[in-house]
Amino acid sequence: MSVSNLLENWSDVRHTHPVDDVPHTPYKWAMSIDLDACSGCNACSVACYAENNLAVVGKEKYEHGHSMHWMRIERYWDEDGREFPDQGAQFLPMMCQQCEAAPCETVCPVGATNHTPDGINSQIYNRCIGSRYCEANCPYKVRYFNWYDYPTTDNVWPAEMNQQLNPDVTVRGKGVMEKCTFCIQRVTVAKNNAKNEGRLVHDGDVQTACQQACPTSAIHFGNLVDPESKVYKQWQAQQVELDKDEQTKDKGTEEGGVSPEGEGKLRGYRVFEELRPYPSVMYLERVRESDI
Amino acid sequence: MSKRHLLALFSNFDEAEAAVRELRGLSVKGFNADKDMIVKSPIEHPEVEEFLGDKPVYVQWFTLGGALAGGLLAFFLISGAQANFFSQIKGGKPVVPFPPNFVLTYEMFILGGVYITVLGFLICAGLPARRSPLYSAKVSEDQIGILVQADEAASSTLKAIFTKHQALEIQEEAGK
Amino acid sequence: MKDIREDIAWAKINTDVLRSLENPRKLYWVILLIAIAMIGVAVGCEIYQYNMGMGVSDKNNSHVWGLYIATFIFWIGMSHSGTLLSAILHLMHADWRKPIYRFAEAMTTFSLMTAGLFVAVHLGRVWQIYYALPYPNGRGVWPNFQSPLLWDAMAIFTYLSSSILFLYVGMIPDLAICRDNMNPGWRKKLYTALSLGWEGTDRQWRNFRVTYLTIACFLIPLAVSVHSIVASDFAMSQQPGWHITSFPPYFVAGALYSGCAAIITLFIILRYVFKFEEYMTLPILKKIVRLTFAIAMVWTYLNLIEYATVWYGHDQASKDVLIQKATGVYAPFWWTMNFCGSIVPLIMFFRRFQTNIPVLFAVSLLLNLGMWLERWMIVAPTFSHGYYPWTWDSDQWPSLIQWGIVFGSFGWFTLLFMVFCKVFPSVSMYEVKEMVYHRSLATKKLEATGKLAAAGKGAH
Amino acid sequence: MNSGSVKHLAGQPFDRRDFLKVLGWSGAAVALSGCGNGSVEDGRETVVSYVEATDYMIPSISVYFNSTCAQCDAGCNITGRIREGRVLKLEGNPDSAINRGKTCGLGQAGVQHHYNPDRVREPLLRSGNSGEAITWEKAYALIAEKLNGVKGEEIAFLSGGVSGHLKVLLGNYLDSIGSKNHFVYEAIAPAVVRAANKKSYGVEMPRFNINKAKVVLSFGADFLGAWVSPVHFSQQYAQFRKGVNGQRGVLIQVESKMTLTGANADRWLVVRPGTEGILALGIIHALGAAGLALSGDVAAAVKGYDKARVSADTGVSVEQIDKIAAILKARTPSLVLAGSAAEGYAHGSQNAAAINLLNQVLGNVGKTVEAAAVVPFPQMTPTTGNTAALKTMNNGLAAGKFKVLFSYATNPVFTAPGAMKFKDNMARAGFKVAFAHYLDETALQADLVLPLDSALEDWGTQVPEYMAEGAQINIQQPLMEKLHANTDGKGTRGMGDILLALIKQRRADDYRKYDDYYAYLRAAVLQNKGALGGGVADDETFWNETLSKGIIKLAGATHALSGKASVAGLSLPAPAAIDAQYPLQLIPSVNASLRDGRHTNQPWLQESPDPLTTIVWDSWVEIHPKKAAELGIVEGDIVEVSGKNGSIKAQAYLFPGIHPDAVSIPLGRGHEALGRYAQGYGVNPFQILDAVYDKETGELALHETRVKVSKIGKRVIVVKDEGFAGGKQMGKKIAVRVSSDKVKLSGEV
Repeated sequence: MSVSNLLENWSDVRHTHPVDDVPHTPYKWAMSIDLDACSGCNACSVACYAENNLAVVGKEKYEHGHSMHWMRIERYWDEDGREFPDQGAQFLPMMCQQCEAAPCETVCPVGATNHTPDGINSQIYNRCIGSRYCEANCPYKVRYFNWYDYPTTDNVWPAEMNQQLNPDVTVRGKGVMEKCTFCIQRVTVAKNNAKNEGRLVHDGDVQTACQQACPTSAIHFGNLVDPESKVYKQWQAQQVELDKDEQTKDKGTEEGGVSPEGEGKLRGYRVFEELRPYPSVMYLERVRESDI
Repeated sequence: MSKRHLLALFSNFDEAEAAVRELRGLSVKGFNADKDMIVKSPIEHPEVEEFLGDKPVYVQWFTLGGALAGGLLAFFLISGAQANFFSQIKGGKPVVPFPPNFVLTYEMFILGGVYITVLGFLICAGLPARRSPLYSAKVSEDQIGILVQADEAASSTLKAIFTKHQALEIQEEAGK
Repeated sequence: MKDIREDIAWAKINTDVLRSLENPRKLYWVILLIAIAMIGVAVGCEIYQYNMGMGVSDKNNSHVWGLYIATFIFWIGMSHSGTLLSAILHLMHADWRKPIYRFAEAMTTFSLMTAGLFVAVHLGRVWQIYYALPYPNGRGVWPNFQSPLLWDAMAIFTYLSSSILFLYVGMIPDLAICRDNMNPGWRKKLYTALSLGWEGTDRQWRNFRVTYLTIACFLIPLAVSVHSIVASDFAMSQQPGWHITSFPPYFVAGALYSGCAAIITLFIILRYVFKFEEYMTLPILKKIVRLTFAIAMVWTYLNLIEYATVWYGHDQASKDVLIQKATGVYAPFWWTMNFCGSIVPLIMFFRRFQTNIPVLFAVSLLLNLGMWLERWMIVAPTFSHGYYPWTWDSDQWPSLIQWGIVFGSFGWFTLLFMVFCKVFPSVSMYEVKEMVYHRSLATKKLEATGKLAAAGKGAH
Repeated sequence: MNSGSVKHLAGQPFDRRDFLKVLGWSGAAVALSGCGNGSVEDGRETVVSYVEATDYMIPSISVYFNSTCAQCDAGCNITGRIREGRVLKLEGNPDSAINRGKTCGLGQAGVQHHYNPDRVREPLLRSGNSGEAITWEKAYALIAEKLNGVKGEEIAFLSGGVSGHLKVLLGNYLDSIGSKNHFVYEAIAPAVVRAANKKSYGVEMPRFNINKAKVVLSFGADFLGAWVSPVHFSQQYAQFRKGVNGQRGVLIQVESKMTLTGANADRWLVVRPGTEGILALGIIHALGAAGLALSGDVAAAVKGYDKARVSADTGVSVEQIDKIAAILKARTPSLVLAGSAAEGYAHGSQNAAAINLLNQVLGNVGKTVEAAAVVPFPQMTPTTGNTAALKTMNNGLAAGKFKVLFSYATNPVFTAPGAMKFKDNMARAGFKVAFAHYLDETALQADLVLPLDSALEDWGTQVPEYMAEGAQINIQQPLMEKLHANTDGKGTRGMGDILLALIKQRRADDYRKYDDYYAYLRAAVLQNKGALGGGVADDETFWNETLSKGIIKLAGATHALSGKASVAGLSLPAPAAIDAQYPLQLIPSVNASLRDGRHTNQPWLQESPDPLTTIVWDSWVEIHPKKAAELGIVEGDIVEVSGKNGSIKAQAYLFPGIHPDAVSIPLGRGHEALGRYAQGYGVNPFQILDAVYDKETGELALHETRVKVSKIGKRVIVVKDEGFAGGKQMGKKIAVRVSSDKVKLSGEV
């Protein structure tokens, strides 16, 4: 700690992110999820349990809302009072949106959650003291608290079952908050491999567990500042910009928005964009056939 | 030449005031009213300061120093810490954000002010103090005490003044 | 009626107050044991919670805060009237403060000490609580100064230590009285040490006056900042029902309100137990009651303003939270809170109840019940009806572990307060003397204008 | 292991025909030419066989082995991640034509099958009500003893679907003991549809090209959830949704209880239970009316199915029938699927036939319904399970025909309808041997329980029933050492090893060359190297390559489809009249994760919410809100569902996606055994099923049970993920939907 450091780097410590800020380089991890492809099958969620050592809490604790599914599949119905859901259901995989301006980060008293240089909202388990303020301030409620000490709880990881635990991922004890990490352990491996080869991570070098499992390939994960990446292309095609709280295409036509009467609407949107957390996950609207 | 202490106790404040005024007017060798006289009272009498003459209080300077030091320390400590350890963005806010730092600066301003004020009080009031040679528990009850120290020679003059102003009791330090 | 009789002998003041320090009656020990038993319950609950994890308190992933935070705010609020009122009234030379400020300040200190425990109890990993302290360390790891929780910690620390200093500095002359009147023993030693050799000399009084005034000046903005920072825990967040501009003044008003109600409660108890009728007189009670009434109306206004702004605003999420408070599972508590906070105090509007001790005792307890519910109604409904409908959860009900710890906190407060009353004079003797003296001077002035016959001129 | 056994073989005189039979290649009448193998992560030295694992055991470095998922019969190819000798995670094998690197939740949970703490670890011999651990030696001796003097027809072998070399060995073993009683039983297999397909298309399971269809009309085929090969279909579905040139595929689902696929449909149509066939004929009628040319006999067959009647029978509106006909006519090719909801009735075959007829009328056969590739080795092709086999066997058991009963990979005590009284009948068999991973309900009834290696410890070959592209044989190989290794002659063993040991009791000479199942498999594969694409590679190289790829791709032949629209024998009954005593149709639903209940002890699956109700860890009774209001039922009420054959009690869940005259209870829960994660959670609807059979195939009609529902006056909190807002978004923009005419899809990447 030194005051001279503070004064020397004054401008660096006084900018607001992501609006009017320099973008992340060389990595900004982001996702896009096509809800038209998503079938709500839960494979991603189970894959997440397998990859990230999530505790199975059991019926009683689940009833008390202590479930640990970092990725949860939400199922919505039409709300127009029809007798039968004859347009099917709406599925939405919801996990940490890795906000660029995350509401959870500012409120943590010990700085256990931070914005990493590659645009992930990190969670430092051994720093966390369990004030749960982050979850209180999360609009998506996608943080999960270790209400009990699952490693020592009966039948969570009994003998043999514990051999499945992924050694690349910490097993969390009681009293710490956890959440989706964008499979940071996989990202780290990919970055290290790329570094050893003197290059940047290519698109496809790293897949998140949910993405890898997804039977309909609804989930895409990649580097949003790499023009070669699928995620970049999707965000571009959908005209969704990371640092906007309202996309230009969603504004009135006079402000550059897309007319719904014209060639059609683009499907990309982000949940609760208007709250300005600048989430890193873009969803593509589910489509329903109009001719039937 | 040795000095002796005398403690006179009064129950009537006006009489005590009169005695003090007379002592201040007195010019006896071996007794300087400004230095050698201490008025003790069970309550805070603002009048005492008036008739004892202008005696400065320096506590407020401690207060000023403490408050400023606290505030500055807070701001630079916090901003410095943020610029080093927390050179990471949080919630999209600047690494050194002003509103939170001002809140903490404000709190430390007060904290420094209060702490140093109390320190100043102890220094200025000379606390913790050694107990004076003559003391009566009556002083903490309902009586005004005037403690003087004077040469042996002057003590009889003083005693006379006390008696004149209806001192209830005059205690005398045992001779040496 | 006068606040105090001017003809109380100063020596009697000493004896009356010092008598309250004498060996307690049997009832004292009974209450003390009950208080300790209550603490025992809380400690048991906490040990269980510590071993098992926070889950036993029955909060959940969308409803992460519960009674601990609500009760934390309650105790912080309770702390407000003591020191803040004492400081304001001191600056304003309101003499009627003098017989009551000591126990009120003690109340402040002990409520803060109770509130502080809830911070620890609330944490998932209380054994790592020191991570939240800004201690210098080799790795340059610091807490997050951006977090309102850290401001809280800082504000409470400042407030607690300043309140203790304020209480202590104001008590030094009384400690000297105790020292002078005690038989040799542990008490004598204690008072001798704590009174720092105070003899009431002109130099001591002169510096004392400036110091006391200065601290009082600092304490007023400090107290206001403390509760507005607690309000920031909510107002600085983004959640519907919390993100409300009027929260800081609303919290401060609520704090003063519950503090005043607590002062009335303790006033009545001390007056009865220690037979302080001469000092804690009904006119003083009446003044406190009127003040409380005024604050109750301020609180009611701010409360209504909060509803009104939410209702009038465009934020549907906040509006939903409000509707849910009034109609959902929390409705009974929410309406009770409004009743206790805004309707019950109307009794104090009537003159004949302003000095009716049984009525006031009941009212003061109801007011605090209302204020406790208010805190719970701030914390809980936002969690069960926040932004994200998927996670809405109305079934969250605090477990007995939470209730046990909340219950025990009252025992803790009672214990601290009762020990204080027996160790330190709960009425400021020297200041009551000042009050009597000022009263007699006033009488003297009247006398000088020829209205009253000669009395003991200038007598103490 | 080295190639010694093969060398040894080469020096032996042998009868080629018999040898082929021993190793499973009989029926390969022609010499097969090799076909090119796709590259499986070539150059990744970490993809190797576990046989040489020790060389690759580097702490903190993961190695990957290819194998085959055994969680269901779809035969997805998987890649296991192994670190420090422990398998950690299963991923899809990207070179698989079936799953293309993807997995479902069920597949992901495969590791929990392997690491399950409730696995059987030693052979257990019944002594009274408990099991006594014995050695394998003793177990084998006991089997030999019990089989001694027993006639072949007195021996029954009950198994789930089998294929590959295990089927070969099993067949040869049964042959050796003279038994022809191999009952292949799967509780929820699409057996009726298979039979109907055989009639309509000439093959039991053609290839369905969902990705090539512009409209998919599915009659209760939950192809995204639990039907046939869901991971494969899910990928096709994703392509189908993307469509060609931005023309997105349209999915219409017809069923009485919404499945996962139904929840993804553009139009979900609720039909009166059992009237699927009527609707299919109605659509044909409507197509004819809309100008589609129908052959004379078809037109005659659907003559009576005018819109008004069909609408009245099925509950689907006339406009909707017209719309379906219009879109089917306008957008070709389409694809019509008959699934489990259509086949589960006494007239299930007729339903399926009517639905298949629609496909034929639409000219989809040959376009979106294509001939599937077939593995040219009949001894290895999968024997698919069905429920008719169970019926036959149950009758045999009831008649006391069987003295020795073997049971493998199936749990009939749990899955047989209560009306069959299977458990009681099973007790009549003299000596019951169960090959089991866990002490499930059936194993608990056995006299001898033989513990099996998990699918991640065992060797094997498997031929998927549903061939995605070309024919393929899947290799299953151990991903790690056995967890419960063979100590003191106890411990788990692979099914192949056991069969080999048993067959050696009878035909020692034929099999003595094979020390274990691995040696047998290796010899078998190498023996037919040429046909398996080995070319001129030496044995060692070819074997290692095969193991590293985990898939043997074959240029398999395809059976030609005989797609002739035939209406012969097509007759559909009128919808059943309302039964006053049992007014509701019970639909036992199949959850993608729990299926018939064999995976219920995998906690990830228990805690993985049902996609539609989000309920975990328990059973529920789905009931339409309208019906619930009629009966005064609210969510969480414990209701008693009673039919002719008993009743069960479970929590009610108000579910809009079900016909008001039906209730649905998911299968898979309600175990009385199967370990800590399964036992005591939920109820088992199999128990109350009536024994009604499809008239044509004799398959159990799962949807034919009629029940009544009554409250018992208890209420619980339903444990589910959904909050108390239910499936509402409360006006927030969370999960958004757009109509296809409002959206621009062509510019998407």
